[in-house]
Amino acid sequence: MTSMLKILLKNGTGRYATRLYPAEAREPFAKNRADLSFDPGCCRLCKTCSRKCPTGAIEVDKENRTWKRDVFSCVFCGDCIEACPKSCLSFVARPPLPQKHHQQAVVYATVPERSKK
Amino acid sequence: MGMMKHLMVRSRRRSLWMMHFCLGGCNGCSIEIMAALTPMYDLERFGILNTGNPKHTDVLLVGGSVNHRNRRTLKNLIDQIPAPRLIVAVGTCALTGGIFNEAYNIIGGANRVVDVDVYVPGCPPKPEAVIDGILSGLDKFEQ
Amino acid sequence: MNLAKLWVPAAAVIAAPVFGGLIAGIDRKISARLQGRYGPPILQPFYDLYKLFGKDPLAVNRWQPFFAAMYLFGAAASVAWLALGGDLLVLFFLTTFTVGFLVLGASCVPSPFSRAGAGRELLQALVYEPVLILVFAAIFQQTGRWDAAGVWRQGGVLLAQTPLLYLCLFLVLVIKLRKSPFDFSASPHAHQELVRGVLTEYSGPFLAMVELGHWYETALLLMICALFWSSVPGSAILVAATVAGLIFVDNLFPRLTWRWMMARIWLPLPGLALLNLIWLMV
Amino acid sequence: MTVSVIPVGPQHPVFLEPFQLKLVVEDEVVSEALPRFGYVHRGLEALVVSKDFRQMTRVAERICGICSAIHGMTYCRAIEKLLGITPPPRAQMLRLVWSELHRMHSHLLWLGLFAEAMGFESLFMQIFRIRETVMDILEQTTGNRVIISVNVIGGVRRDLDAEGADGIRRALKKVAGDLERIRPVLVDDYSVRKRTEEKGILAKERAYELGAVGPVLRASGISQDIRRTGYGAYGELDFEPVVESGGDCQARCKVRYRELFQSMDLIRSGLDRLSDGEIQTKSKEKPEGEILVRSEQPRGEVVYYIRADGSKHLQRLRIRTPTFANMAALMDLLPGLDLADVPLVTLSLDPCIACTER
Repeated sequence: MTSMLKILLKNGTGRYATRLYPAEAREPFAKNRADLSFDPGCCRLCKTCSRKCPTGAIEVDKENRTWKRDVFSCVFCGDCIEACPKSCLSFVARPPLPQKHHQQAVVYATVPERSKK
Repeated sequence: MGMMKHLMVRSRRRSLWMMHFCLGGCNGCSIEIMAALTPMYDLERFGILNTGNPKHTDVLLVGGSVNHRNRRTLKNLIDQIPAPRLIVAVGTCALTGGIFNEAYNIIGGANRVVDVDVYVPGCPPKPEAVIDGILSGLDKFEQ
Repeated sequence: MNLAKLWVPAAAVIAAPVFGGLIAGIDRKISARLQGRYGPPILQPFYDLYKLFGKDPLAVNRWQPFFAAMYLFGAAASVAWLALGGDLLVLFFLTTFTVGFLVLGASCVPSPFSRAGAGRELLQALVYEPVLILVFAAIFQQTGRWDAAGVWRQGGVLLAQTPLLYLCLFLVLVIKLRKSPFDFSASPHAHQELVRGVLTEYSGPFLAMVELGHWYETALLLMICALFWSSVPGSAILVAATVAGLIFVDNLFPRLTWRWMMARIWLPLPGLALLNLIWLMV
Repeated sequence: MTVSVIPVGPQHPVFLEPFQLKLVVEDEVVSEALPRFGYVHRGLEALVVSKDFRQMTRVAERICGICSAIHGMTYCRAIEKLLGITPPPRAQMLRLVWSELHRMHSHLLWLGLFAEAMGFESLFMQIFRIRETVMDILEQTTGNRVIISVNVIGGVRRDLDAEGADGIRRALKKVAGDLERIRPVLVDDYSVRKRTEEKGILAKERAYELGAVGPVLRASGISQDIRRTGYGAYGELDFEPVVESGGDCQARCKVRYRELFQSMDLIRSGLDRLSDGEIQTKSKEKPEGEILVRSEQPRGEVVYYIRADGSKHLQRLRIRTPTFANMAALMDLLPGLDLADVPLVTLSLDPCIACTER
């Protein structure tokens, strides 16, 4: 009982441990696996990421030159990042925002045509 | 009359009793919801209390994917929550079924069974994201 | 009695829930700080209550709202009676009726959680009711008055002669306000084997009525505490110290079981109170 | 005397996960307990037909969020044995560090929930506050708090620099200090002892007969720890299993509390012996053959059985999780208990339904 009292008094007299989140956000750790970013500039549409993805969240369309990722299916494991031969994918430390509709879940990117050299 | 209504909206926004129900998932999301209640994040400063009783609930946090058995349980729980209520799907499994989507016993995300108001992506979402998710759904209480 | 006197109980009926709600808010804030958290705003219980009144009224059967209303009425009437300076013995019966309605409301529904909670609530009443009557007897013994107004006017520090009795009254408060070692019938926190015990099946406005009734009970018990030091500053100090004690006790103990309460508290508590009473008589 | 049936679950505030215990209660004493399962069943062992063996690593990690690192490690060890490769020593040691950190986070979670099952709100908050330090190091070194996803077939995917290792050491020092402060509350406090002592006693012989595993078995006085078989880097380190003899809730609490310190010792000596070098052995082969692999989870022994035929997909994956083994013990303990002790005793076995039902 006395030991618990000591703990309570220590908590009560000191500053609270709470991080007042929306007002006082902590800078996320640099190596966080919170979200993916995709650089369409270097993509060769090889479909490796789509094949390696354990949840089938990535779809690559060669004809329309689009790359899309379903954020709601993604489990942020990073297999696609390791697999990408051109290193077009990388982790972002900030998590994706909550959404109100299922339709907003998909991230599209159009891969630009490149000159043949 | 206008003031009473204004006060009601304010009270609804400031007092959210929550319940979390973990369906078929890895349990990681419910750990993070528990973590969000504790000193470092402290959901209680938004008036969010963990009641664990559907009849007292305003916010239902659903984690995990729906299977053929817990579908009925989820529907049953939601029928017991008096309106107005907010339903937040937490984590990839509750959004689409995630990595288990192709498993034989999985129907899909929570939106297959109930009308979800806010989707919080992440596997599992960090407590900060859970807070964001609940706060971004508060507009529902304006009407 | 003239009608002009009626404004005192009327004011008490309005002020008591404000007081009870504030106590609940302060309790939650200080508890949070003791646990190292930031905690909710002090006005949080009022937001909760107002919100509950705005929820869909879902009653299990038609008796449930009736018993909730009767509980609220009983608690408010007890406060009004005490504010009127009424007889303490009548007050005792009023409080007993109030608890009875809570128990009836909890056992008129088919939920096993609610029913088990009702059973435990009755056991708690069995523990604290004898102490309450001994407290009133001691007040009579010391002041020669059964009516609260007379006791208050008599003045004096009753606490000086009745420390053991006050300790018992404090334990009654811990049981009545559902603080931690004795929160078996309904816990303000979740994580209880009976979910929320007697409150499990109430929802929306009916839960709000029960909450409001609980605030009246809080105010009533603290008013009885105030009788032990009948001067305005003295009773304020006494009530503040009692509330602080309650908050600490709530955070210092895990929930014990009702079997433990029956084994360790049921007889010693009135025994202690009786000891004090005998000491007063000698 | 009234007989009533109390359905605890599938949604109940005491249990994080949906499973149902139908308790036949006479005068608040349990006379019969009937468990009902299936609320979490996903059928993920059958996912081997649609996901290849590398993708299955991610599935194995998500069997259970509390022991995810150890599930992932066990799966990877099984596949590595089939492929005939050994991860480099540095990777083995890093796996040990991360799985022990995971064990710490699991045990702290358990201690917190145990406190809450007693209705000890303030102790629950205090323990979860300590736990956040562990979660922060996990996030800092691996990028995520719960599912850390560091294991890949052939090693680990993230390296730990000197700064990260120092961060872990500093955090462990802080955790050790904070834990010392709550020790008297968990062990000596009168009211806590009243709730935990001699509640749900599992005798030594009975525990052995029912095939209990992990901390439950060790709390009943049997010294068994799969880590002692020396898999991975555990063979390089020297430690003794934590054993208590009481067999009651208090003993289980003590075992887990002491295991926290054991894990800290293992992490410290693991970090000291961290050798330089590669962290991954690559292999292009496909697994072939049959294998049985055991590991020690926070909850006890987990067994993986894998059969593969040399193609991209495995033929069979079968997992025996510790909670499944402990369920028999739970059903043995519940009859005769006071209703108020049911949550406490159930939680003292640390049931992980997500593991059990998969």
